[in-house]
Amino acid sequence: MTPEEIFDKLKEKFGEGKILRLTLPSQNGFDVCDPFIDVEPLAMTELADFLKHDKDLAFDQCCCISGVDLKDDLQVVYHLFSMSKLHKICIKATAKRDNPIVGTTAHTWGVANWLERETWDMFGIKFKDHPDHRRILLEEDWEGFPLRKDYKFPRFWRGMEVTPEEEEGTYGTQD
Amino acid sequence: MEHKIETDFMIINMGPQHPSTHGVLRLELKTDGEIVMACRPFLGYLHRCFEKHCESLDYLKIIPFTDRMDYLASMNNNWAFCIAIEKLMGIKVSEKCEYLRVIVGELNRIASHIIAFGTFGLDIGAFTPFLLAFIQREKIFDLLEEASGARMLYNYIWVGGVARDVDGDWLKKTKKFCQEFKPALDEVDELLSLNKIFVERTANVGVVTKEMAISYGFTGPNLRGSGVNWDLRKNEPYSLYTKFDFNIPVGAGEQGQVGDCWDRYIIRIRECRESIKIIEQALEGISLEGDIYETVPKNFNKMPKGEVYARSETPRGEMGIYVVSEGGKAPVPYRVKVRSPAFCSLSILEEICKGVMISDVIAILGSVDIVLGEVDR
Amino acid sequence: MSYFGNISKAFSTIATGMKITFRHFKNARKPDGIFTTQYPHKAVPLPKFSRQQLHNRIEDCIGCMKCANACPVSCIYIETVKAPAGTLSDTSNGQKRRLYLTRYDIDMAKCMFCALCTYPCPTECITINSDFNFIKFERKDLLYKFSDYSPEQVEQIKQEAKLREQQEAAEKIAKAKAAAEAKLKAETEAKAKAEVPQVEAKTEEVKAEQKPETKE
Amino acid sequence: MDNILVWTMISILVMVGLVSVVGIISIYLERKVSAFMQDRLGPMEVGFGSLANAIIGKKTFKEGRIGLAQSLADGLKLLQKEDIVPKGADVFLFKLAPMIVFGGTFAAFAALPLAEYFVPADINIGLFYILAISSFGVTGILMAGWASNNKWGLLGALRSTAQMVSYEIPIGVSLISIVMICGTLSLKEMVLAQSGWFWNWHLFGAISHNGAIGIVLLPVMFINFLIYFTCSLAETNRAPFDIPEAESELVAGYHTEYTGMRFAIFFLAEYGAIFVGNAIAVTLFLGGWNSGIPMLDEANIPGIAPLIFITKVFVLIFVVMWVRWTLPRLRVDQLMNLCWKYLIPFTLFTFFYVTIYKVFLT
Amino acid sequence: MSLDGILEEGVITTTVDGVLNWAKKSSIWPMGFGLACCAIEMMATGASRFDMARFGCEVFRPSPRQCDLMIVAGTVTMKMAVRVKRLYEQMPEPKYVISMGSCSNCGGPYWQHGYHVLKGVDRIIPVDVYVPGCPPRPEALLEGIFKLQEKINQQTIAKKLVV
Repeated sequence: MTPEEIFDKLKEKFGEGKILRLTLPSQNGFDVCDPFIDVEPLAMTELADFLKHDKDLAFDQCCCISGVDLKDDLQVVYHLFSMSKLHKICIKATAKRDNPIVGTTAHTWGVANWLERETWDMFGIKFKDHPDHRRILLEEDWEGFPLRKDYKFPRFWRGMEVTPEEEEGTYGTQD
Repeated sequence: MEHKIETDFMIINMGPQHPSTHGVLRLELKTDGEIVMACRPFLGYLHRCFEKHCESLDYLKIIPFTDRMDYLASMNNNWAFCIAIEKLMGIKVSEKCEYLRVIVGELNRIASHIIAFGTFGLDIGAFTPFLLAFIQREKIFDLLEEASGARMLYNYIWVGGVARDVDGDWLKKTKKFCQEFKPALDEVDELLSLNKIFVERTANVGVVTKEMAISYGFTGPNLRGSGVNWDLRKNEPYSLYTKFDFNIPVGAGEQGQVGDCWDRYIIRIRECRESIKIIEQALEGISLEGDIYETVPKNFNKMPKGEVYARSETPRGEMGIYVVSEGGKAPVPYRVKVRSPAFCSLSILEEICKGVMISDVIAILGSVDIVLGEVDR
Repeated sequence: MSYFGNISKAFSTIATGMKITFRHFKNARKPDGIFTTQYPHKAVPLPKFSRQQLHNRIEDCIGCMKCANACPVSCIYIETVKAPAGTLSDTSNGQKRRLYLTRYDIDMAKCMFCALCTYPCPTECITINSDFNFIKFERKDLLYKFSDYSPEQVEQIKQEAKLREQQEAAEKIAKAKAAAEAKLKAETEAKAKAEVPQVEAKTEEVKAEQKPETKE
Repeated sequence: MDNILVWTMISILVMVGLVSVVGIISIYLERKVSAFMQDRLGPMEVGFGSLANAIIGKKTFKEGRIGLAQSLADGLKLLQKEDIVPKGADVFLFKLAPMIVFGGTFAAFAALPLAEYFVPADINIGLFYILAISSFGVTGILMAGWASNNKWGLLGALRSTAQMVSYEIPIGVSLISIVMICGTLSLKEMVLAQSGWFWNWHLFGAISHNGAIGIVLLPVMFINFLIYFTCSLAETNRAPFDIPEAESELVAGYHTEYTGMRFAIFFLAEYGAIFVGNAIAVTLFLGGWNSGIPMLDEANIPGIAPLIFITKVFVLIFVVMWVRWTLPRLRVDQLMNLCWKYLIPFTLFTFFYVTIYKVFLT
Repeated sequence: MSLDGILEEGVITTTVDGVLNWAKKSSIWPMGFGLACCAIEMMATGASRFDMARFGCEVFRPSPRQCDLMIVAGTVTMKMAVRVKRLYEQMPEPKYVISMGSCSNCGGPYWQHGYHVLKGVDRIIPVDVYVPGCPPRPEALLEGIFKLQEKINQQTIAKKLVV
């Protein structure tokens, strides 16, 4: 199915409030992009369920869940693919920066469990009722979310120097 | 009065330093004697902040860092990253570079599969097949070092082309390698694959059904092990893969059920044979004229604004690179996210390792074939 | 039934396995049976271009900082001082050298040997060679210093440079004063001659100011 | 040897020498065999030449080409290692365990028939004594695993007890069928019965005892030898059955926490146990010190008999190592399955076969 | 407590030192402990072509108790640094450390933007030999082992004359 059909099908199933808009290449300022649908973050859970279990959508492979820091708000990008129907779609959920919460999709795709934990670990985007909401790559007592643009490198961690000031050029240049 | 003995679970840390966790992965096993009740993997012991580097290094400088992600198949990492950037910038790579990329990528796929089924044999206890296979890997290292200058981390495939040219006798050496490799692979296959003890240890162990495989993001040999006929080189062909005819080995449950450890193992061996076929056809097709820097962009000043998600087939599965670029004169990408196949296929460990024995956990971990550099990025 | 089938399969597969390992054991006597090259006595031949260690022919280096910018790890530290024209000899391929290279260090501990610095170098002075044997006991020995000025010479060059700058500054001030006097004289003559040409004098002044800026 | 004291002193010296020499040679042999099977060279540079250079302090001798002094260097280095006893360990058991494991195997050396004139302890229940004393090592392994307060050690110890206990039965039954044929438990008589041409050995049926009719026993003897060989592999935790100290699973099994000399004693005990297991196989099936050519035996060159015995044992040790570097490792439940479902039925079958032969045919 | 420095100063023990050092030098057992890409090159050194077993380093003991050389092969991240320190402390006394590869020398390619990378393993454990390279060739690791053997050769069991 083409991205427009998918968009219309979702719009008529979930209505205006949840499915915001569809963007095709060279629209809304994107020269190059895969067609994506902007979605209201908290609606992600049942949207994911519908996307997977609907007969003619059948998005059974969740390729990738990535977080993006857009300076004013945080965005979670889902790339989905259907093995049987051989079509793909990209869904974006944009959440406010101060309290970013997105509905979890861990119950529909098994891989989403870890991918969402990694997004939480790197960006600090909370996933509502995620089964195992822990950090996956960093230790639990690591402060800050590293992949945010305004992240300051820690000076010490558990007594070990993380960013020492050596005479050969500065470590951890914060740019 | 039948007195029930209260047994308590033992929490074992198959810690970051363990001979068969393929690097620094910690499995926290809750065991009742030999039977594992629950297994929680802990990652992050090799998290080297690759994605933070991508925010402050421009495109040409990221390529050596992609080598260090999946350090067993670094050529395929370069290739995956370059495909994404070429799709973003709309560059069409010259014919000669595509041929070189296919030859070098398939050589690296064989080298990575050698480590995969070699260490799998090591986990089950057979030392010799690993060392016999490693000899072939050294021969591949000689070839790739002559082409790119380094043994393992090549920085060879650049955006839009290839770093160094090769000459005629390198192609002859590759052809000679292909002839020598086949008998050596058959020998390792004969030594290990049908060995009764090996089959006993791996058949019907860690069975992954088709639906569970797709839902847990299995790709590559692991997905084909569960019987799904899906290979990006065939189903979503990129580069010159439409020109070569090779078939895709799919798990058929010869020794046990479909999707068990033995299937995932035997697919890797058969894929090596297919890669040899591809290399031989590519060696015929390549023509040595043409400059390799033809389509390499001089500078990254006129970048389009937008984002791209490109997938390509690495030995461990489908590596997806999601690049967001602000466009204009920014030589530095805004955000690069790498969908690592090993990270996704490792997430199934929690699901499968219930009610199996400790030695099976090792067998399953070995058959899923993870590399911690790529899992933790 | 499968009971005896298992046993026969077990025996046949174990037998083939044992045959293969014994063949390797038997071949150990033949020259191609052993794959080891005894490293310290015989070395594995390295290809021409093998990325093991960086080297910089400092006499050809013109201090253009292209290698330092191309390094993904930024482990090349360069400090240069302007040299008066003609004091430094030309490079091998004929380019003039105008900068003293007071400091040219490559930190081999940080370097990742990707050879990205060798491509942009105009005079091909930074090259990568295949000598891997530079193992050290101390970490600070891995910081290779390529500039051939001893620390005292560096101090001396710096003082000379400072001196030269002061002289140039003094000359500039002197030239500016001379230009100002010349201007003053011109104005008095002009005022004496007539009021009309007032406007051209002002535009010359503006052009004069612009000119020194671009010159620097 | 009327004076028993002198005799015991001599045999103790010989046996201590034999254990250490066997240990050193088999460690070196293991590395060289595994190297040649994997197309590499194994220990090369550590030779007696380099040792002599170290003593003199100057580089005079060639460095040595086949690394003979490798095991000596290992032993000497292990002597210098720090001796760590883990904090939570049960110190007394922790220190006692290697002694018991080594004691169990070393005691079995006493009854080995090296030559007719030299059997250190020629007791008439030799075989029974060796079986009893060598299974004494199991308690040492259990002690080691439990006392080192380490989860891996505990798992390794439990696995090894299960394995050792269950493999005692097939060994016992298969040896009983040999004892029935020979009619005696003393190893010396067994070897004497196998003198003459090599087809008198028990492996090729018991012709020496009951004339040509003994050929009927040929298949059974062969099966018995194979079963005994497999069980002795399992008894000494080797090759497909090396589950207690499985590198890839239980880090280093029961000797995870042992350092330095204690670990060396475990290492030596392991190779001692292999020597004992194969020595019994040689005495029972391959004719002990008889060289299979009667003329050579009659010539009785002094010292030839123990040499033949030891070379035969080292041939079997080579086969043990050959198996180790070829086969993968069994899982614990498959190990039990193999023992109870395959080995024990076959040994019972051979036992039954031999009894029928014994009752009707002689 | 190890043998180093037991006897009082000034006692010349050349032959005893010679033999003890020869033993320590010619049977170094590395720990099977690989972190990242350098671990694969360490395996290549142990494999058939550059056979480490020729120098007595064949046995890759999995448990830290039985090995005396810790080859830090790969990037030491913060989370792993705690474990590396504990592993080092678990090793019995005459222990040596080879820092293999740029990452463990000083953080290597990740020194500038790697927030989770320890800038050099010598910040947590004493290092005897630095083998540069990314990853260093197996021959470079063998050279590192030769350099370590030279260093072991100078050790004496008499206390050093503090002059």
